Formats: sequence, structure tokens, C-alpha cells
Amino acid sequence: MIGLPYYLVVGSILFGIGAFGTVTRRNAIAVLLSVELMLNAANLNFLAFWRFLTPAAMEPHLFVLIGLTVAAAEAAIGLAIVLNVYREYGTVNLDQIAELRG
Amino acid sequence: MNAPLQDLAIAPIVWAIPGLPLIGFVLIMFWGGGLVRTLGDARGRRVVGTLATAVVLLSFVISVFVLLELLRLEPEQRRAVASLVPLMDRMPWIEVGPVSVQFLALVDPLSVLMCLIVTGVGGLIHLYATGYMSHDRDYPRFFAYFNLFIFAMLVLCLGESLLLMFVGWEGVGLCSYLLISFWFDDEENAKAGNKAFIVNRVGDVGFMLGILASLAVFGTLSFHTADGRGILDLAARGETLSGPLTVATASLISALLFLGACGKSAQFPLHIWLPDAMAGPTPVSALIHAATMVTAGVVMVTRMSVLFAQAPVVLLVVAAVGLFTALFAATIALTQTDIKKVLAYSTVSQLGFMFLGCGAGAFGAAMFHVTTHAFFKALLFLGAGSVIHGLSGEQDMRRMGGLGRYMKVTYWTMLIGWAAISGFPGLAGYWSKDAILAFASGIPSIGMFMYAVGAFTAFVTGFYMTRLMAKTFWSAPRLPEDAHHPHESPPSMLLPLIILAALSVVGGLIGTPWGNAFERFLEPVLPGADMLHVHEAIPHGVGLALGALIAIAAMAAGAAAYRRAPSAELLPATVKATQPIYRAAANLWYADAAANAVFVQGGGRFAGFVARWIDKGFVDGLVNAVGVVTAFLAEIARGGQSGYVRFYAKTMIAGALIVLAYALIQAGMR
Amino acid sequence: MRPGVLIFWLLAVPMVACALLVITSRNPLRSALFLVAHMLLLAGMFLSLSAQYVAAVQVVVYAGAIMVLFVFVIMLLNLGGAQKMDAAGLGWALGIAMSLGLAALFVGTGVWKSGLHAGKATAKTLAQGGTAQAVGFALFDPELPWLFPFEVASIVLLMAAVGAIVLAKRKL
Amino acid sequence: MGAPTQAIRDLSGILPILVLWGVALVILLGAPLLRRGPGSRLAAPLGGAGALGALLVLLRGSSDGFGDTLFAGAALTDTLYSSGAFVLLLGGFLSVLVAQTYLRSRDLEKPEYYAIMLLSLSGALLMMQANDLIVLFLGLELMSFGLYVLAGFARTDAKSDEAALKYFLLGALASALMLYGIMLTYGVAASTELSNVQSAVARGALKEPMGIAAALLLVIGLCFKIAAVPFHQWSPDVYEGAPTSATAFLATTAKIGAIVAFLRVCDTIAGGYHTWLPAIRAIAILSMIVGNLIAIAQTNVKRMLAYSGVAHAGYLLVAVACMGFRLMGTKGTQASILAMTGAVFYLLAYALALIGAFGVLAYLSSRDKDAQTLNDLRGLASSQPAVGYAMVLFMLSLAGIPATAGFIGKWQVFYAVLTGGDVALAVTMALTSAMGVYYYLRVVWYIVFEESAAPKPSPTGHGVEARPRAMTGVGAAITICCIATIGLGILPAAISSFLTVVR
Repeated sequence: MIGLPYYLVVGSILFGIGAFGTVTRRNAIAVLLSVELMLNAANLNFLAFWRFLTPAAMEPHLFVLIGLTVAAAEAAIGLAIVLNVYREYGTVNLDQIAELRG
Repeated sequence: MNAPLQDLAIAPIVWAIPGLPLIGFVLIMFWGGGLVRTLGDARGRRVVGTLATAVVLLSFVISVFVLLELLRLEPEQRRAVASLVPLMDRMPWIEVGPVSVQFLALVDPLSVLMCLIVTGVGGLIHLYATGYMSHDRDYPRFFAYFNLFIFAMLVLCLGESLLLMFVGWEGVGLCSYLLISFWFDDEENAKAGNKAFIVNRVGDVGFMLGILASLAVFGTLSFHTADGRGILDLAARGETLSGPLTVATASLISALLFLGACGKSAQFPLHIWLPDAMAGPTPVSALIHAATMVTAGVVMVTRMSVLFAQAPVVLLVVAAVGLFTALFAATIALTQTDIKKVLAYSTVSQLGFMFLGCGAGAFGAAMFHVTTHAFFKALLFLGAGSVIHGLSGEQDMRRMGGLGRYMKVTYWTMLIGWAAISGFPGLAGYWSKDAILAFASGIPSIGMFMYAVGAFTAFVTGFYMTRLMAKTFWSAPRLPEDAHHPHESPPSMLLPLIILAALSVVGGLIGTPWGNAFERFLEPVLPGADMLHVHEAIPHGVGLALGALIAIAAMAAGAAAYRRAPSAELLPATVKATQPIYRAAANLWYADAAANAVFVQGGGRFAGFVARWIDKGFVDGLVNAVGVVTAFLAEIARGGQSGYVRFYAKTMIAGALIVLAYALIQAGMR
Repeated sequence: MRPGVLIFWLLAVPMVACALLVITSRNPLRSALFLVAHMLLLAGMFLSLSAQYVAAVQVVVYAGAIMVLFVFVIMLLNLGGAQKMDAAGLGWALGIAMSLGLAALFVGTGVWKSGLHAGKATAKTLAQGGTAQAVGFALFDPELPWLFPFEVASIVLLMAAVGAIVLAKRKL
Repeated sequence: MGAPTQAIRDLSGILPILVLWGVALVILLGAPLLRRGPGSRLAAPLGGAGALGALLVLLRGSSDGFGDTLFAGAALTDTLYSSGAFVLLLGGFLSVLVAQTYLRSRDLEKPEYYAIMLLSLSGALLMMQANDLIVLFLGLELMSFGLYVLAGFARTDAKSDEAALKYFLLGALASALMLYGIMLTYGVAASTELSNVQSAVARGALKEPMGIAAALLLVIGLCFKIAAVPFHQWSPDVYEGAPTSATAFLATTAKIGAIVAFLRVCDTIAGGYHTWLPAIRAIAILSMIVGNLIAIAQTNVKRMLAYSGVAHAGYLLVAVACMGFRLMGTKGTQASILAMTGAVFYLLAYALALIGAFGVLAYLSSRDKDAQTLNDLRGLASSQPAVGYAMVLFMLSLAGIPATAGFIGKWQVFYAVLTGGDVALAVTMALTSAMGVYYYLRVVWYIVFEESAAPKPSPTGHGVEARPRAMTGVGAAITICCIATIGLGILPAAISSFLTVVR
């Protein structure tokens, strides 16, 4: 029988993979994609909790919907910022976008 | 100690004592510049200077009235609170939880005494500054800061709670910073400002922690309250908020407070900022770094004397630090060539005497010395300022000499200051220094040693002051060829000198061992005899005689030693003036030789060593090192701010990982 | 093996594989497409958890709309080609260590969790639980607190729209 | 009581938010008119009116229905919210004033700027009112999205774009961590409503590893928003790169919103303090030390204020740590309540001084020159005394010198943590704030003692530069900040009826 821990483990792995992406990728868009992975991990676990712990309550579904909304908004704003950066720097390589420091 | 708070008829105008200088500050700050522009330079400056001086002198007048009112009461009833806000009975300031701090002044002998000193001496120095600063382009700003300083200092002295005292404490620190830096243009001076800053921070943290500790222990910050639950009320009864006051608690609080006092009052090793602070204009040195602000530590210790009295170990430390600083700074003063630096180290040394008095439990004697020192040290600084003014800014004594001819008033008043600080019998310094030494001799088991070292320091004091006089006035003129012709200062600068000289002569008579009106006046704020047993191991007569002998010997030895330096015939007018002393010195030929051997050769080398290695090398180096190391660490830490998002993300994830892992492991272990 | 178990593994293994490919592909376009695949598999997993409505939304909004936006921007900036391999060496090692640590911690907390009793759910609740109807009722029930956050979510989207336009539009 | 009454009660509970939304929509709908021509003068007043209106609505609508939950438990109103909202909206209003002048002088003004500000403020308000972690998360995101956009508002300025990108990417990472934490909270508490979380904690949820991880992820997410070490590295870069008016806004808004939410969250999970308190204490101490240390090495005032903001985050975390004492006897309870009031006052003092300081920088900026460094402040006391001494005052308040509002705030937090019996935190706070005075006074030094680099004003007193642009907005902001900083330093009781948190 596949129980809650299986899902939680999958979620944790996804979260770890996303975290890995955010700390290693140079491409700003790739970092953004990695963050999406992390959000997905949380969504998966929400539904797993619903399925195995609180099947009578509907919150997790709503949380996932809200999480999705936030992810969509985040993508829109993030990509707009990336566009502007690309216009000024001619690149989306984060290692070349480091004028502010110290 | 536990008298109830009285109602004073004069209470409704007590606010004006600090209030008037504040008004002066606001007026000059906002309209001073405009005034100078509209009235024209000369008239505008006169108006600004007069205004600044007038508010301080007016405060002095009010302080005198308050004193008279206080004297009408029985000694043990001389304690009252008064609102610091006009037309309001008590205005709350901070109310956090059960603790309430109000804008109240504590009117008692200690605070009134300090008000008189600050406004009296301060007023004279203001008057002096109107002449001294007359050519400065930032004239209004200078007086604005000056008035602000007087205000802050009065808040420090009058504040009814530790927190209000802290307000004044930080305020005077800020003004000192602003005024030291008043003439700063160059890098070197900026560094000096930094040093003053770092050192004072150490002290301020001590004071702040002391305040927090007393809050935790006594549950209040007021010194006295109507229901007898103030810090000093409780401490006098040996109580705390809960349970009796233990020696350990009293020691902790007083040690922290003493750290604060060390910073502000320039005690070893926190003394190093003071000589550097002399870069500011001379009136600033006289007012802040001699007469008033630097004595704030002594005032604070005296204010909290009930607590210190219950911490015998701390008292011993206070005495030891004071004595060491006194001797240490005196030896350094022997080696300085800048006239203001000599006086600066002399101030550090005299402050050491005051703390010696506090440590011996003779808080009254310490305050007495604060008072007389305010007179003669202000006098000496102003005199030095007059010399510098007359020489158009020259401060190096090696390029002075023979100045008595050109500036007679300055010379004679300086002469009185010299005699007073050296402890010439009958003058102000004689009585107060003797009182401190006499009580120091009564410190259990090591009293006589302390007395001996203290007496020796007094001798050194007389010697280096004589040296200063000799180099400045008695020796042959050594002015550079192209220098301006030395000239006497304007009357506005001479009048304060004359008044201070008079005070230096007679000011000590209020505290002679036979009719010590001064100490009786302060008695109500000091710990009672049941709490702290203070005695003098040396009989009055012997002590006074020894003191007189040491002073005269030092002055004579100095005069004799420095008589050789210049060729004698080049001192026509001035030598005559000091003829009696010179004759005495000549008769005491052995003193001459001894002084020569001990000081000019051996001692001189020792003093040079102290100045070069311990003071400049070690302590100074330590403070500089603090600055350098901090800056270095800051640079390293800032290197982490590499600008790379990936690096920032790594830091975040690593931080999160550490936080999570630590919490989970810790939970697992439980 | 029971079908549930089989389905789980059939979904989970490719899903994690896709996630790995998202972050290791040199070409951002490929990363985005792997993410689409990942999202679809995730939607399948939602279905296996009986969350039908959310699964549908996941496909339509996430895998559909949002990812199209990503692909669009990547194409717009002409980042389609393969790019230089991202940092190797110390940075990678650190990254791997950190993410492994993080994942391990969460795996630990998940497995550790006491009282993970499966089976509270009956067939009936599961059949109705994740439908659009059930979600809708929960969402608009005044006795439940979800109406308000749902409305706030609309403001979040408004903010995103305004923000994106302000930032990205050349001439306003 | 029927449903309509309940709906009205719910809506009146979030009236400030509704006002902000309403005005923001008006600005957005009227944007074509407000963009150019005579209408362009109206955008800033509208934005100011929105913030001020929300503030007035907040003040008027107090006391009625307090302590209630709204929308069946999604939100709530209490004194922590109302006092925090007071500070937030006041800061928002002042930021609008700063923005009005700054954007104009730098040619950046667009009506959308104000709409985004108002929406962002509503997000911060939502964080304070949240009675449910998901609502808190939504508020946080709403606020943050606005801040990301404002940070990148100077589109053609590479630094502004870089600031926005850094802020956004790291912020998204922090949000992901936080959402994961909320998810784990749901896993242990079977609910995200704060009261349920609290009872779950009472039942021992924070003894489970998952509960511990959940609590700490929430802490980490909020620590990012207030820029506490080691989640602070975005802040110097963002402060420097963002347009000055946006820096003023994001520095204060994010801190106020996140700290109030932080207080609430930690108050909720106080039952399991042994799990998160050590972390908060460590983060607080690190922030105080690192922030004050690196600030010393800065020559850019905006960066310096960013690091000083890190240090202030540390001081505020001291207040947050006091939440952990709530269940430790009466003293602890007292400490936690004092800390809430103290933190809110601290935030007020901080916001006033910070907006004032950035206001001065905005005042000194013009089309071709963005004032940022110490050199730009050189000799200000003699060239423009009013502005110069205002800046001095703000620095003194940030340093916590007595007789300024900053001192009172610091003192209140001090007192709270001392009541709670945490001597180590109090001592660290005292030591590091002493250290911090150094770099604030360095600014004072440049203003008062350094010679002005610019040509001296002519002796008649009329400066060479006669700038035609209207300084009304930023001038008013600086004046208000000055008066309030001094006034609250001397008479803090004047505001206590708005700011005292009661429980």
C-alpha cells in the first residue's frame, strides 16, 4: 500500500532538486523554473495530506489553487523583470549581472 | 538619607536652569546665521555672543536662588523634585510596563552645587569665548553648540532618574564630539575624533548596562521617590525590589557604572581620548574637557555613592585606578611640549585624585576637588588660550618664553592658577587635595602607601606646572622671527581670568578642615557613617603641613631646575616677579640637585618611556587596533557580499539548513 | 503489485527524472519543456490522489498557460540554443550537498511523522472530494474562511498584471 | 443576527484594505488621464489620499468589533494589527510624499507607481490581519510583488533592473521555503488557522520533527523579508539599486509587515518555544553583529542604511524572541506584551527616521544626479542647513541617541527583553548599538564638518543653485519625520493610545 510517507518523500526530493537548481543555475529563467519545482513539491504534499489525513476538509485543494495563482503571478512579474534585465545587460546570465556588490 | 521629598517654593522655575540654555541654543541655531547677516558681521556676532552668555548667567542666577531656598531648609530635608517642563507638574516621558520616567529634576545639594559650577564657570567661559572666537567664521554655530552643551550638562546633573542622567550623558558626549571637531579639516584630527568616539563608547556601554542592571535589581530608575522606593532610597536601606541588597549585586552595578565613569572622566586606560580632544578650540577644552563634562563621572559616582559604599571591592578598585591614573598622567605631563597637552594630562591626573577620593569613601572631598579644580583648571586653560590667542595660534611651548612682559594680566592670573593647582598653602587646590590625601591615608591596610604615592604625585604636579610656567613665561623668548608680535587679549577674555583667579584663591576656604561648610552641605546626599566608615589616618595638622611642604618643594625644585635652561639675564621683568621663589629654590640646592637627578635625567627618561610605550604604544595601540580590526573584519564580511545571486541563494539555503538541522538535532537529543 | 502501487511508481519515477532534467539541461528551452512534462505527470499524481479538479487546473493553467509564457520569453530572448554548462566543481558539490541535506531533512521529518494513519478516507469521500463541485462549495461557503483569500488572490493577479505591464511595456 | 450584518462586519473590519484597493483601482482606471498633461499632477495626491484615507478609516473604525475574527476565521482585528497598521499606513503616506518629488525629478513618474504602492500596502495589512497562514502567505506575496516591481521601476537603469532581479529571485526562493513550511504546518496541525495551530502546538505538535521543520521554515521565510542574517544579502544590493523613493518604501513596508506577522506567528507557537527560540536568538545576535560591522565599511549611504537595516532587524528580532517567554510565568507574559508594544513603537521610530533619511537623499537628487554617497552629503550643514540637520537628527534617531524616537523604541525593547530575563540578548543589543553609533556619526561628520564639494553659496545666503522644481512632497515628508522623531523622543506618551498592544 502506498501511504503518506511515499508522497512526502517524493515531495522532499522535488524540493531538494528545485533548491539545487536555484543555487547552481546561472540562467535566470532556469532559476525561476527551479522555484516552480519547489512550489510544486509543496502542492503535491498538500494534496497528500488531504488524501491521507483530512479527507473531510477541503482546504488543501484551495491551498493548491492559491499556490497556483501565486506561481502564475510570480512567473509574470519574474519574466517581466528578466526582460528588462536582458534589455540592459544583453544577457540573463546571473554571473554577469553582478554590478551591485560590497 | 531617607528624608521625604520636600516642596520647594522655587520649584516652578527650576526648569529654567537647563531651559534657558536650550532656548539660547534654539534661537542661535535657527536665527544666529540670519542675525549675523542682517545686522552685519560685527554687531550680529556681538548679539549672538551676548545672548549665549546671558542665558547661561541667568541660569546661574536662578541656581543661586535655588541654593538660597535650599539653605533655608534643615540639612536632612534638602531634597526636592521639580518639573523640568514649564507649567506642568510632572510630565511623563517613558512609560514602559510599571516603570515610569518623568521629566523631573532632583534638587538637592549635589545637583545644585553642580548647577552652580556648570553655569557659573560655564558663563565665564562663554564670556571668554566671545573674545576668543571673534574671528571664527562659524561663530553662531559655535555658540549654539556651546549652549546645547550647557543644557545637556545641566540635565545630567539635575536629572531625577538614571535614564535622564543618561540623556544628559549622551548629550554632553555628542556636544563634545561636535565641538572637538569644530576646527577639523585634516585627516589626523579625524583620527583623533574616532579615538574619542571608540573610547567613550566603551564607557557608555558600561553606563547603559549599569542602568539596565539597576532597573532589573531595583525595579525603578528614579533616585528618590515620594514613597521611598527609589534606587537610592532602597539602596540606603540595603534593600532591592525583592529581598536584601547583597554585596555582589551592589558590586556588579557599581562596577558597571564605574566603567561608564572611567570613559567620561578619562581614567586609565580609557583616558587616551582626552589629550587628543584638545584639538578643539580652547574654550571648549576649558569648559568641557576640564571644568565640567569630564567630572561627570565623579558626579555620577557621588550620586550613586550609597551603592558604591556597599561594594568595598569596587571602592578599592576606584581608588587604585584613580591613584594610578593620577601618577601616570602626571609623569606624562612632564614630557609634553604642547601647552594644552600638558594641561590635558594634568586634568587626567587631577581626575585621578578625585576618584582616589571617591574610592576612599570621601565623596565630599572628591566633590570639593571637582569644585576647586573647575576654578583653577578653567583658569589655566583660559590663560593658555589667552597665550595662544596672543601668539596667533602657537601652542608649542618650545616657541614661547618671556611672555609675561606682553600679557601682564594673563601672566599674573596664570601664576595664581599655577600656585593653586600645585597646592600652594591657602589656595583652592591646597585644601581639596589635602582632604583627599588625608582620607586616602585612612583606606584600610594600604592607606599609607596610597598617601605616599598620592603625595609624590602632588609633588610631580607642582613640578610639571612649574615647568609649564617656566617654559611659557620665565624663559628667554624663543618666538620664531617671523611671528606676530605677542599681544594681550581683549577685556572680555581677561575678565573671566580675573574672576577665576579670585575664586582659585578664596574658593578653597569653604572646605577647610576646621570649618568644613562644604562637606556639611553635601552630607545629606552621601552615605552615612553607619554605612561606610571613613577616617583620616593622618592628623589634620601633619597632613596640611606635609601638603604645604610638598607643594612648595615641588614649585621650588621646578623653578630651580628650569632656571638653568635659559640664560638668566634674559628674564628681567619676570624673574623679579618670582624672586622669592627663586631665592628659596637657590637655598634648597639639594632639592635642585635631587630634582635634576630624579626628574630631568632619570625621571625624565622614565616619563618619556611611559609616554612613548605605555600610553602611545600600548593603550593607544589597543584602541587603534580596535578600529583597525573592526574595519578589517568589516571588509572581510563585506567580501561575502559578492554580488552573485547564486552565492546569495547558497547562503540562504545553507542558513536554512543549519537552522533546521540544529533544531531537529537538538529536539532529537531531548 | 496492486495497481495503486504500480501507478504511483509509474508516475513518481519519471516525474523526478523530469525534474532532474529540468535543472540539468543546458538549454533553457529544454528545461521548460521538461518542466511541462513534469507538470503533466504531477497532474497525474493529483488524479491518483483523487484530486480531479486540481489536476485539471494544473494541466490547464500551469502546464498550459504559465509554461507557454516561459517558452515564449525564452524564444523572445533567443535563448533557445545550448548554453555553456553551469558551474562545476566546488559550487556544484556545495549545491548537491545542500540540496541533499535539505531533502534528507524533509524526508526524515516525513517518515518520522508519528500517526501517519492512512485510510481515514472512505471511497465515498474520495469519489466526491476532489470534484469541481466539492471545491466550489468549499470555496464559496460563508461558514468557511476561504472566500476572502480567494478574492485576495484576484488582487494578486491584478498586481501581477499591472506590474508586468509597467515593467515590460516599452512605451506606456 | 443575519448574514448581511455579518458581511458588513467583515467588510468594515478590512475597511482600510478596501480603501487601498478602491483608490488603487481608481488610479489604474484613470491612468490614461493621469499619465500626462494636467492630470499628471493628480497621481501623487491620489496615492497620498489613498494611504491617508486608509489611515483615517483605521483610526475612526477602531474599538468596534475588536478581537473578532472576520470572514469565518480568515482574518482578524486586534490591537497588534491596528497599531501596526497605523505605523504602516503612516509610513506609506510619507513614502508617497517622497516619491512625488523623487520620481518627478528623475523623470520616472507614472500613475501606476502609486497604485502598486497602495496594493503593496494592502498586502502588508493583510499580513497583519491574517488569522490563517495561507492568508498570511497571500498578503506576503501581494506585498512582495509590489516591492519587486517598484525596485525595478527605473527600467532603463541597469542597477534598478539588477536590484529587482536579485530581490525577485531570492524572494521567490524564500517564498517557496515558506510555502513548504505552511504545508508542513498543515501536516501536523491539520489546519493553518492560527488558533488551531496554537492548540496543536499545545498538544505537542512541536515535538514532532515535522512540526519543528514547519516552525523554522516559517521563521526563515519571515527572516528573509526583514533581512536578518544570513537571509539578508539581497538587501544592500536592492537598497542601492532601487530608486530612492522605492527603497524608502520597501525598507519600511517589508519590515513593518513582516515583523508584525512575525510577532503574531511566534506568539502562536510560543508553546514550543524551545524549538525556535534558539534559532531566533542566534539570528538576532548574528544580525546585530554583522549588520553593524559591515555598515562601518560603507561609503554609499543607501548601502549603509541597508546594513543598518540588517542590524535593526536584529534588534526587532529581540522583541520577537520575547514572544517565546509568553508561557514562562507572569514575568514572561508581561515581557511578551511589552515586546509587542515596544516593537511597534520601534518600527514607527525606524520608519520615520529611515523615510526621512531617504527623503533627504531624494531631496538632493536631480535629473542628472542621484544622491547616494557620503560625498553627496558633504558640508550639507553649511550649504543647506535645514536639510543637513534634519539628516543629522535621523541618524541620531537610528543610532538610538536619547531624546529621539529611536531611543525610546530601543529602550522599550530593552526593557521587554530584560523583563523576560534574557540578559545575553540585552547585553548584545547594548554592545552592538554602541558599535553602530560609529557609522551614523560618520554621516553626521560628513554633513557638519566636511567642506562642501559643490561651490559655496554666495555670502548673501542665496545659493547658486536655484532649483525650479517643487519640493513640496519631500519637504513635507522630511518636516513631518523631523517633528515626529523629536516629538516622540520627548513625548512618546502622545502616541501610546494608538500603539499600545493590549491582550
